[in-house]
Amino acid sequence: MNPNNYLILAAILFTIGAFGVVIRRNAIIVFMSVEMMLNAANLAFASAAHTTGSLDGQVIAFFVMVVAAAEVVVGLAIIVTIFRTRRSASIDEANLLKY
Amino acid sequence: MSGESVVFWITGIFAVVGALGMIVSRKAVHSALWVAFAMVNLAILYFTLEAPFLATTQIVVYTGAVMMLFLFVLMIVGVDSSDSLLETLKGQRLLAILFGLAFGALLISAITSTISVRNNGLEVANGDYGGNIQGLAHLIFGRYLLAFEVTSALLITAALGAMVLAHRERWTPRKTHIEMSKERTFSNQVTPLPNPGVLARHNAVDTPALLPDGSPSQASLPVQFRETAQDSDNSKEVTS
Amino acid sequence: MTAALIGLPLFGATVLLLGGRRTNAWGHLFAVAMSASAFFVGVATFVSMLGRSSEDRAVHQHLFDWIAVGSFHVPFDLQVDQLSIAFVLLITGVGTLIHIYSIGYMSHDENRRKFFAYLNLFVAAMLLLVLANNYFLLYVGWEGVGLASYLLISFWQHKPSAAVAGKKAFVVNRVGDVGLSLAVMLMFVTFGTVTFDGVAKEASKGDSTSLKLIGFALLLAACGKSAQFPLQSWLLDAMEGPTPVSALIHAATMVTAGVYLIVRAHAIFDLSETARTAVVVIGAITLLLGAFIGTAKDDIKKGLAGSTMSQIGYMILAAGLGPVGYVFAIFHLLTHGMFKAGLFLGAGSVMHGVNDDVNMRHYGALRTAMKITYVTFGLGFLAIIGIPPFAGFWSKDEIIHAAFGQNIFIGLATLIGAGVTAFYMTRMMAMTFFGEARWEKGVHPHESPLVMTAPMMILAVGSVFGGMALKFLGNIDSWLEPVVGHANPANDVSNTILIPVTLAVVLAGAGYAWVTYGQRPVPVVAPAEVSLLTRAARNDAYGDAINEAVFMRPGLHLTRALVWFDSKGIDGFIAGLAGFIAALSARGRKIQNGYTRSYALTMLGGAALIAFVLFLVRL
Amino acid sequence: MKTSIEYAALAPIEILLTAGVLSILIEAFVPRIHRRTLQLFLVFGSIVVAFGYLVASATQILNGNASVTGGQTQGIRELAASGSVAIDGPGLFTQGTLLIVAFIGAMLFAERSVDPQGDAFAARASTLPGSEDERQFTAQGWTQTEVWPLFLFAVGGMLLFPVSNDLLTMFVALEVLSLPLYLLAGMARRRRLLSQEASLKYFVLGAFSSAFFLFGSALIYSIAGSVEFGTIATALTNTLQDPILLAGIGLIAVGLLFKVGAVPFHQWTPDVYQGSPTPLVAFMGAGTKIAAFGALFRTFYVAFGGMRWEWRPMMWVVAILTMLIGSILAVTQSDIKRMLAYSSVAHTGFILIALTATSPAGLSSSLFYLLAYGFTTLGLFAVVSIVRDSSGEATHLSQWAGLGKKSPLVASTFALFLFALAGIPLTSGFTAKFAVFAAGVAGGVTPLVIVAVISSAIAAFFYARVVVLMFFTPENENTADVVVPSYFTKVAIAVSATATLVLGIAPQPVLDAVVNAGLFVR
Repeated sequence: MNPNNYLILAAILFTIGAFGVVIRRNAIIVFMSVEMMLNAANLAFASAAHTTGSLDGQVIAFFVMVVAAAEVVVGLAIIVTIFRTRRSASIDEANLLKY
Repeated sequence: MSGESVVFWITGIFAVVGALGMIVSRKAVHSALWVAFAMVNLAILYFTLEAPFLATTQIVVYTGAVMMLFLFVLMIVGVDSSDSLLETLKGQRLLAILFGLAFGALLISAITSTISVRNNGLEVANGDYGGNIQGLAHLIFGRYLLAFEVTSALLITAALGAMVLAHRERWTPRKTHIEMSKERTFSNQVTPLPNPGVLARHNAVDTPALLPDGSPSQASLPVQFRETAQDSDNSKEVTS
Repeated sequence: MTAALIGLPLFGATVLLLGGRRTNAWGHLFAVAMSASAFFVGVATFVSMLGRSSEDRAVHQHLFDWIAVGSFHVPFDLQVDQLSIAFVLLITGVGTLIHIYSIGYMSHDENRRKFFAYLNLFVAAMLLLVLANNYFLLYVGWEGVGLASYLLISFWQHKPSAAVAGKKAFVVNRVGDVGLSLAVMLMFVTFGTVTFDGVAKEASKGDSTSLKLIGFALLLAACGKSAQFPLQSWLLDAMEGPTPVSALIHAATMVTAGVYLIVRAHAIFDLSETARTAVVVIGAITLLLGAFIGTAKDDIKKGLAGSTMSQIGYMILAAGLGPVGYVFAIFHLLTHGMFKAGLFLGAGSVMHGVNDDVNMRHYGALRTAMKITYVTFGLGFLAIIGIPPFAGFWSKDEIIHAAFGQNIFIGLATLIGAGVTAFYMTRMMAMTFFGEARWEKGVHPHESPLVMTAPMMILAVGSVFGGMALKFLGNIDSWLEPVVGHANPANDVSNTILIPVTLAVVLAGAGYAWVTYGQRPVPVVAPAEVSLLTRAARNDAYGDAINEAVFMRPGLHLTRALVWFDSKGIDGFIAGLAGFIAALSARGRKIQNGYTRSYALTMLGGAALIAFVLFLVRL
Repeated sequence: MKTSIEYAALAPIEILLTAGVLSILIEAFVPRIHRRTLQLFLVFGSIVVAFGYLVASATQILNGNASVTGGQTQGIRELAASGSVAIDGPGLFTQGTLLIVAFIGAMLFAERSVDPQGDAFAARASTLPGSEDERQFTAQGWTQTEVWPLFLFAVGGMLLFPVSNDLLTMFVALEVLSLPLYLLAGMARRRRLLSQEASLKYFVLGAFSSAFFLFGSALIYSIAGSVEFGTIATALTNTLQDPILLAGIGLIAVGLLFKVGAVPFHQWTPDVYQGSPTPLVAFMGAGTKIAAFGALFRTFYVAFGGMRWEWRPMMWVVAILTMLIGSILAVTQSDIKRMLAYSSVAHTGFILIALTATSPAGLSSSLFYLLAYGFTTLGLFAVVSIVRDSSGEATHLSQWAGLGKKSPLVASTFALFLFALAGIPLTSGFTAKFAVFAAGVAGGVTPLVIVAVISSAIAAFFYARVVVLMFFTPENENTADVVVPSYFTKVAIAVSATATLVLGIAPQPVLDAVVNAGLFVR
């Protein structure tokens, strides 16, 4: 099988994730979409590790998981803070700063 | 079709379905479940890519920990709140589709028009240190040791950030048990407060209990959830 | 020695600005002392220069290497040569006189100390401009005088018009500055150096397109600073500043920086016919435009400002003539510096006497009330319209002569300009000092104190003898020749015919003005409203009506059209450009709509764009 | 495989990160009243020690006398930590700049005299805005000393970012520097809703952009088989230069251009600058830009240098958009922090010219530019933080009318910084701009320089507008007051102003230093 297929799958997932960030209003789903993009990158790394015959890609995927976990914690903490003040998890409601 | 291809096409399609499910679900919980579904499928793909340890970690860390964290937060912000999928920003959806397609098409065309992709496999790399996990260990604690060390700063930051934003400290001394019981005795209600969700449609912490006459009881909620939007919905549904 | 020239006034400005209110008591005297000592250093430099042969007169002083990155090297070096020293003497000489004058003029202003600090700052920056040995450092001085001018125009910031005028000057000047910075960069690319000597040496190696481009960029810069068409609009508004400022900056020195720049960059213009032609055309347009504006203004300072534009037009035109004109451009610049400063100070003195009224229709018959002002102003008047043997005659005549040598139309333009100049200056003279008194109620004109009249007297001496001194005593053409080169105009029209013709035109203009404004009463309000027109007619019924119909109306319409064109057309373009950018900005900021998702969408689009551009390259 | 981390070479980074950990321990174990003092000692001490160490080792390396790593030596430039980190002239210079910025930034963080309630950060970030809790904590004078460990981690990340020599280390460094900033952005004491919104926007968009960076790295890795810059560079010149590499370069560019605030990835800047606590904006605005440009230059010069003909047109487009949109949109802003944010976008465009020039002069001039810009930004926001009214900082432009009358010294200093941004001669901005433009012209991107000159002319307009407002507009009842700050802010402003002047009048020593800093190690 053409190893490019994995990369194409990764690209599709990445694009869907980016699309999700752009069209969903719920901040938590937006974060999930970002996670999906990171997962797509991980898939690309794992498949590239396989094709290039080096383990670096797999190692990087681990690092990405760590980073993603830390990012999620920070992001969710921010969301909870905002939720507590505004009683809404909609990302569109944070709209005071503009122009 | 080789076994690898079969696995790829099945799990690959499932992963895409999971991702699409995430962005079209009205309820955040459903989205989360779709994401978990997609991630499990990715984990299977990792097995075919000779990354068993990564696959295991994917399930344990991502589906196990990260998605659970999402679910916890969903509990806080209202588990059954569902979004309208109606777009409120003018032109946003149209442009999103346009840019998304353009971006995806460019990315995929770049990948497909690349021919120099090798397919070396990992036997050699794994063989160097006597196995996949050993090889990973050598890289993490060798070549990437610095990055590994620096990620600790990341984790500390995350923990600290969560503490700073979410941990509430007290500015008055904590009430002693005696004070509390005195207070309770002199208040209107000596009996225990109702639990949230009693007799109500849901049992989430922010759903008030219904009193025998069907009216919601604010007293059943934790202080920070009183007077939220959800109770009125709930009472309406039940009482009408 | 050279560094001291700049250092002294800079020191003065620093002390006054940092010293704050503590220096209120003696600040103005200190500033005068600094300016005067700079003048003495200038004179000393000049004297030592006289002692050397013409090749050795240029002195360089290396201060330090300012910027050196790779092949780009800019020294912080000063140079005094025959051209610079002429400017140094003008700047410090006239500058000191105006400092002295300001002691009296600004004596009631509570911010007098700040005013003197700015004046000192201006003198320092202007000296840096003319003493730099490279275009880069010149640019520093250029920006410095711009800053000082800006501060001084809006000095009376409590008047909104002054603040607006300052802003306008700033914006229009920025357009010119773009020209200078482009020119400097182009020079660096083309010649690999930005020093005057280096550029002059390498100029012949440049291809004609680069030379043309550099020439145009320099011209744009000159237009901005010297208020030449199409960037002239700020100068009239700049009259909102205190009168000494108008005299020093907006008449005698700063506005002539454009002329200096073109003459300094003669190596470029020598080699580019096209660029030179552009300079001449701009000069000719401005000299006519300025003169016509001068005829329509009732505000004495604005009238003089139009005249300044026009006279600088003469200089720019002369500079565009090439080696036949460089010397005369500088010659006229120097004489103009003296008589125009004198005229402005005279105007200031008049305003001082009539409670700061600038409307000439409220003057009249001041010759008895203000004798010294009358005489000094009159001498300046004779100088500017070019009556021999006063200063203006010598320099303007040379320019007219050289212009005829170039092209008959250019020559005619200078000739007409001379006539119009005579008209509006006579009108100004007549309306101010002759006729009947049309003073406002409660105005008691009185002569200004000696501290103000003394500088006027000294400048009047310059207006009388300056031209002769420079021509016969100073031999200005041979003095400047080693720096800018000089050639005698190859002329079909000889001076023996030209001088009488010019004088005739001048006298005709002056005579017409005298008949119109000196012989009959001047309405107190501009004759646009019908009731006043009839009142004017009642006084001198028949002749006046003809006069109105035949001469006044068309003339009035023409000038009005020109003024309209000036304020709406050209000014409108600049304002329109600013408005366009503001509109673009107002429209564009709506994209920043505050929605995070929308920002993410822009990023996604940007990513697609970047990828697209990258692939485009591969196709 | 030999596992080695050359602690000596990485000392500045290690010192800051260790200080961060110690700072956490202080939070955990030291009684509340002693925390601030200890934290300040720790922060300033660690920055000073790191800087001293940096200067010492930089002198050694630049003189070619010693090898601090003892590792892979290439001339006077070296790789450390198994190739994760590059120790070379530009990297050390950037680190030095960052430490200076961090020091001044820390002084602004430490300021607690300008706000009667305490410092610029919320008494407790976890309290609800406007709640009884918030009032009580504020009244009791609590301060959130947790900002210090966050600050130290951010500085540590910034120090690592520009010297990372592989995409993974760079990604980790990017996150280490960003996460604390996301958090700090939401912790303002006043206008907390705006602050939290800024934090959310910064976070969402930042995470979005780093996902792009990561996917780009994956694509590059899929061809090069490594994420190390040297290997990537070799692979780029050896292989077929596939389209996939172009896609990878593009996506990595998205991540890095986001951090420097280039159009069309700039939209977070105005919102975040306006909403975040001002000391943070000063530190972040200067520090992030410096660190991210360091990383951008290293990535595009070292790893992708071989493909510069492919990526230069893309940078052209970005640079032009950045300069024009930054300066045009600034014209109609009415909030001073927002206006400065757009101005920072325009400045990003100017530095991108140096990047696009792809020459040693481009590199050295941008190093100078970043240093000059860092001082100016710190100074500007330091002044913004002391111009206040009863409700906090007075950021609306109308409140600055007549400030020159009220407080001539502060207004003049602010004007000086604005002049530097506008590039008026004898300020650092002029020298910096000219060096960059000259490098651009010499590097064959003259049209970009012309666009830059035009946009600086536009930009001069709105800088002048503020100056006019301060000096030539009468005071009114809205005019803000200037609060007398403690020595922290006073010294910060004085140092920034001095540096702005010195770099304009006698920039030669620094110019020599950036030229001597030489090139990146490969």
